Amino acid sequence: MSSLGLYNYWIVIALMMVGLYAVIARGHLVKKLIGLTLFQTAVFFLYISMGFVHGGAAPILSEGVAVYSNPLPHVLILTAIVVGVATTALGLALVVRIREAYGSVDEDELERMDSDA
Amino acid sequence: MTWLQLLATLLLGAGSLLLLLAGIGLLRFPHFYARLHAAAVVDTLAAALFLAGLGCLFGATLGTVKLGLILLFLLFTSPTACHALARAAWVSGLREPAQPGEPPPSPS
Amino acid sequence: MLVTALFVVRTRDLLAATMLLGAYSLLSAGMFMVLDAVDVAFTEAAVGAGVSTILMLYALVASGRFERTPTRPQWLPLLVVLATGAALVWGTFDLPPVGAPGNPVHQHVAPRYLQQSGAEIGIPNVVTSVLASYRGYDTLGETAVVFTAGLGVWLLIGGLQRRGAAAPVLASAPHANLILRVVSKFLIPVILLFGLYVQFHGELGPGGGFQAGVILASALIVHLQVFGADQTRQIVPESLLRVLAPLGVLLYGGTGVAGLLLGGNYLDYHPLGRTPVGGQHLGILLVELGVALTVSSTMLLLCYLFAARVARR
Amino acid sequence: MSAHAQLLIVLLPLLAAPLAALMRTPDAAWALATAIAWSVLSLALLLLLQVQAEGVLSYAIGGWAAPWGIEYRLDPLGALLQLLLAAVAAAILPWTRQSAARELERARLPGFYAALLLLQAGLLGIVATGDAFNVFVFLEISSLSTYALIAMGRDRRALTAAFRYLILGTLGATFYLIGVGLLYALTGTLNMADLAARLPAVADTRTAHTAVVFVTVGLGLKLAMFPLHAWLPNAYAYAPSAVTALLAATATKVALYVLVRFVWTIFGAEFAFGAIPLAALLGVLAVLGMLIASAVAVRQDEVKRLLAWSSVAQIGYALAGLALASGAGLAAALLHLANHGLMKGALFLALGNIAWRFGNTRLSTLRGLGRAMPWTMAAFVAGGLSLVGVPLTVGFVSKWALLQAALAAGAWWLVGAIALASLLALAYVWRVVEVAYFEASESRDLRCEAPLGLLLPTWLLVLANLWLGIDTRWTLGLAEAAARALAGAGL
Repeated sequence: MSSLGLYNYWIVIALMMVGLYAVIARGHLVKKLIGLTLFQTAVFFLYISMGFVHGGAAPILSEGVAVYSNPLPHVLILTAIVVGVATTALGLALVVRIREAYGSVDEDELERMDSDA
Repeated sequence: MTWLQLLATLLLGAGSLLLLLAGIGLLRFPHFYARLHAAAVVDTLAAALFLAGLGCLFGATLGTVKLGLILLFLLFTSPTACHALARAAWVSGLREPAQPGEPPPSPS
Repeated sequence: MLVTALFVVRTRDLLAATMLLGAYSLLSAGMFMVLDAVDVAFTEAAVGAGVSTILMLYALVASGRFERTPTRPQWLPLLVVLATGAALVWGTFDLPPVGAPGNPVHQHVAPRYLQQSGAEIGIPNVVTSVLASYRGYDTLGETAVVFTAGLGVWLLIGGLQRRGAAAPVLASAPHANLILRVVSKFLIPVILLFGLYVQFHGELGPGGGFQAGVILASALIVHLQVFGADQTRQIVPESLLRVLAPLGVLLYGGTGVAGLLLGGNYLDYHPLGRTPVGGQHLGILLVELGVALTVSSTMLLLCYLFAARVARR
Repeated sequence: MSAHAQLLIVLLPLLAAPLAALMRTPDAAWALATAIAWSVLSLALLLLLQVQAEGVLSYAIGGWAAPWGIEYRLDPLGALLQLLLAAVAAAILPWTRQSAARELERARLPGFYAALLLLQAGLLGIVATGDAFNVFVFLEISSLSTYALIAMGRDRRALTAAFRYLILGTLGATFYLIGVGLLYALTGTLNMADLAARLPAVADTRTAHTAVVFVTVGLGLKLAMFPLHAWLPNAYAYAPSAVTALLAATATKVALYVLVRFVWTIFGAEFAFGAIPLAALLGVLAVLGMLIASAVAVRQDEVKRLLAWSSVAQIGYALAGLALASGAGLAAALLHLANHGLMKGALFLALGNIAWRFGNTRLSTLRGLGRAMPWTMAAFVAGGLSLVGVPLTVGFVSKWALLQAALAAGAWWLVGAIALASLLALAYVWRVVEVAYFEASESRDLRCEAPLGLLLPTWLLVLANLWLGIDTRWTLGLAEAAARALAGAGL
């Protein structure tokens, strides 16, 4: 792949902003969680594209290969993916409980119910 | 460019062409069940072509055996998935119109 | 990728959004492969596309499928997002270009992992050796995160006396999806076998505790979807899962304590085996087992809890 | 074994949590949690003595040296924070038994105690670690357990409060992750000490500035800095009383600790305050936070929300101390950090007694409680006075230190803000006292004091408030030692 220079990072930032927009703009609770997942996945790309080396192989030691990509971001992202899924699972459990307690999952309706309750 | 690589590029090319056709099919077909046919093509034939092409590239190594296992797995899962989709649609009462003009039969 | 993400945000139909999110995860797994991040691609595909899609579907069944059109002003969030994006882009100007081997990232800490991990730990997959040994404490923290999520979800929607059988999402009548039952009867053992392969292959190729845990859990989730929660609960009761999840964390922590008692620092695997490298092998094996135990039991427990809660409505 | 004390203080609660989850009976889980809390307190004291004797302690986990493996570093600042966390938890956990038994279902109690242990392990882990990414992992452990704990509150609004906190907390953690990622891209290392050594070489790049901004915003979300505090009032108001007490006394303090650690240890004072106008930014936000939050607190009619808003204001005080960019300011901020933990702990425990007796803490329920629950209300008044900063209380000591630091730095705007905010604090404390003591209520003239099990821990914290107010050798001495360690000759 030709040297992308900083172009790679800008795509990642665009993805982050799409995710962030969904979290802030949308009222539906599940849509917010989806936006959060998008935002986190984009951050993972930021880390992985930092560790990428042109012509380097995957960081599995095999004979005849000299240049490897950097394994450290991969370890960090393995942790971050699982943390992301854990947060999403907890968020979805909250959505199910909120739906049962309030009967709705839209943030504006919830605020209205809270304010007059 | 040994003949093996030539065969591989041929297979991969045919596979990707098939994918393109299936994609267009998905967009153009009028109703759900026809689109399902287009989608089914991708899972079975196109995947087989791809895996065969990669197999040629890998030659007779462990990689090819793994590719064969993947092919076997796909041959089991994708038709079942299509079946499940079709069944779920049918159970939920989706009926496809016989001809564009005719009213759709009442859900039996 | 970008187009999929944009469409996920724009669409009103949440079911489509969830499915597209699964497709987005698979696409990103592909991109990770291109960027030489094999383990990450494996995990993203298994965890991102698999489990979170299933959990979201359960949440959608409970909370309705369509989203109301947004009523709040849309320009304020757009403004905030553009400002943050601009700050980030402005920040990347001094970053070294992607892929250049001379980046500071590749000079300082990473070279030691690549050069010496073969000698010190003796396993080809550098990522697993860094994950389990060099930075093993992060992974212990991460296993604790998975356990916390399982505990949190259980505290929120667990401990429920289900009234009546929990009808599975698909099978309305026993003979209804005969084909699915037959095929899944054949597939589940294969998936379990593949899960074990990934677990023990983690040191040589891509794989390891997390991916194996998720695959083992997905085999039983297929069973749960097709045969219904009651039958799956007879095979793997919920109480067993609530014991296995803490056990995984304790196994991981215990391996570290064993290293402590035998004279090394915490999570030091050298004293475990006769030779230091042998100790590393044993340590990494035990640690990955602990991770797989916690991850698989927690993922399955999540599906049980969501299925029971959804069926109750 | 004392060589491993630095690690055991985090490991004990972390491994005790799965055990607590396995327990069948709630009392067994509670006994385990309390035993762990008390052993963590003794470890914290042991570590404090070790740090005072040997200076910075370092522990390489897994036997790998610093930048390659993960390293635990403990300096006077970390020891002070760990002591605060351990002391508050050790006081609150005995209190939790009766309060939680009444507020939560019996089946969920073992899980509840496991989550409390995980929260404590997460917070202690953040303070103990010397690795930037490890902070993120333990931040997530403490946050996830906090979301679950808040959502267990009886009121249905606890669910929406927990969800909002989840969204904002995860955004904060991800912003922090972006900041650390950018720093990693520049320096190639994650170890804080190593980062501090390698950062000056790349300090003037735009990426470093962006990294500082993102780390500050991310942590700002976690410590409820003024514009980013939206989640705190509801989260503290509707969570179970024991959870509110523990959170109010510790959670935001740890986020502030990480900010202090980044600003002083990693970025270094001249870079953080020189290159980027961080001091001015933090100062303005702190003062705004102090005034507006105190003003809103006066109008609340639910006492728990009132105290939650007052917490946002108090964090403003600590941030103002940090924004003075001087050693004295830092010492005052750390002192206020510790004192505020004690104050809020005592106040929320007193409220917990009321909630235990009446089920809610609205102002109307407090009418005539001065006579009905004399001990509890006395504790509340003592805590309130300390909040306002009346002499002979711990609040006065930290306010006085802040005023001195402000005068030394010539920051008149801060002196005025502190005075005004203290007046507002007096207003909202007086409002509660007036309702409790001077409004007679016919239905409640019988004495219905909370049981001894609840009263003792409350008064333990109140006495700590008063005694440390008089004998400041402990708190003031430790805060100055910590500040001296960080700011060097700054004092």
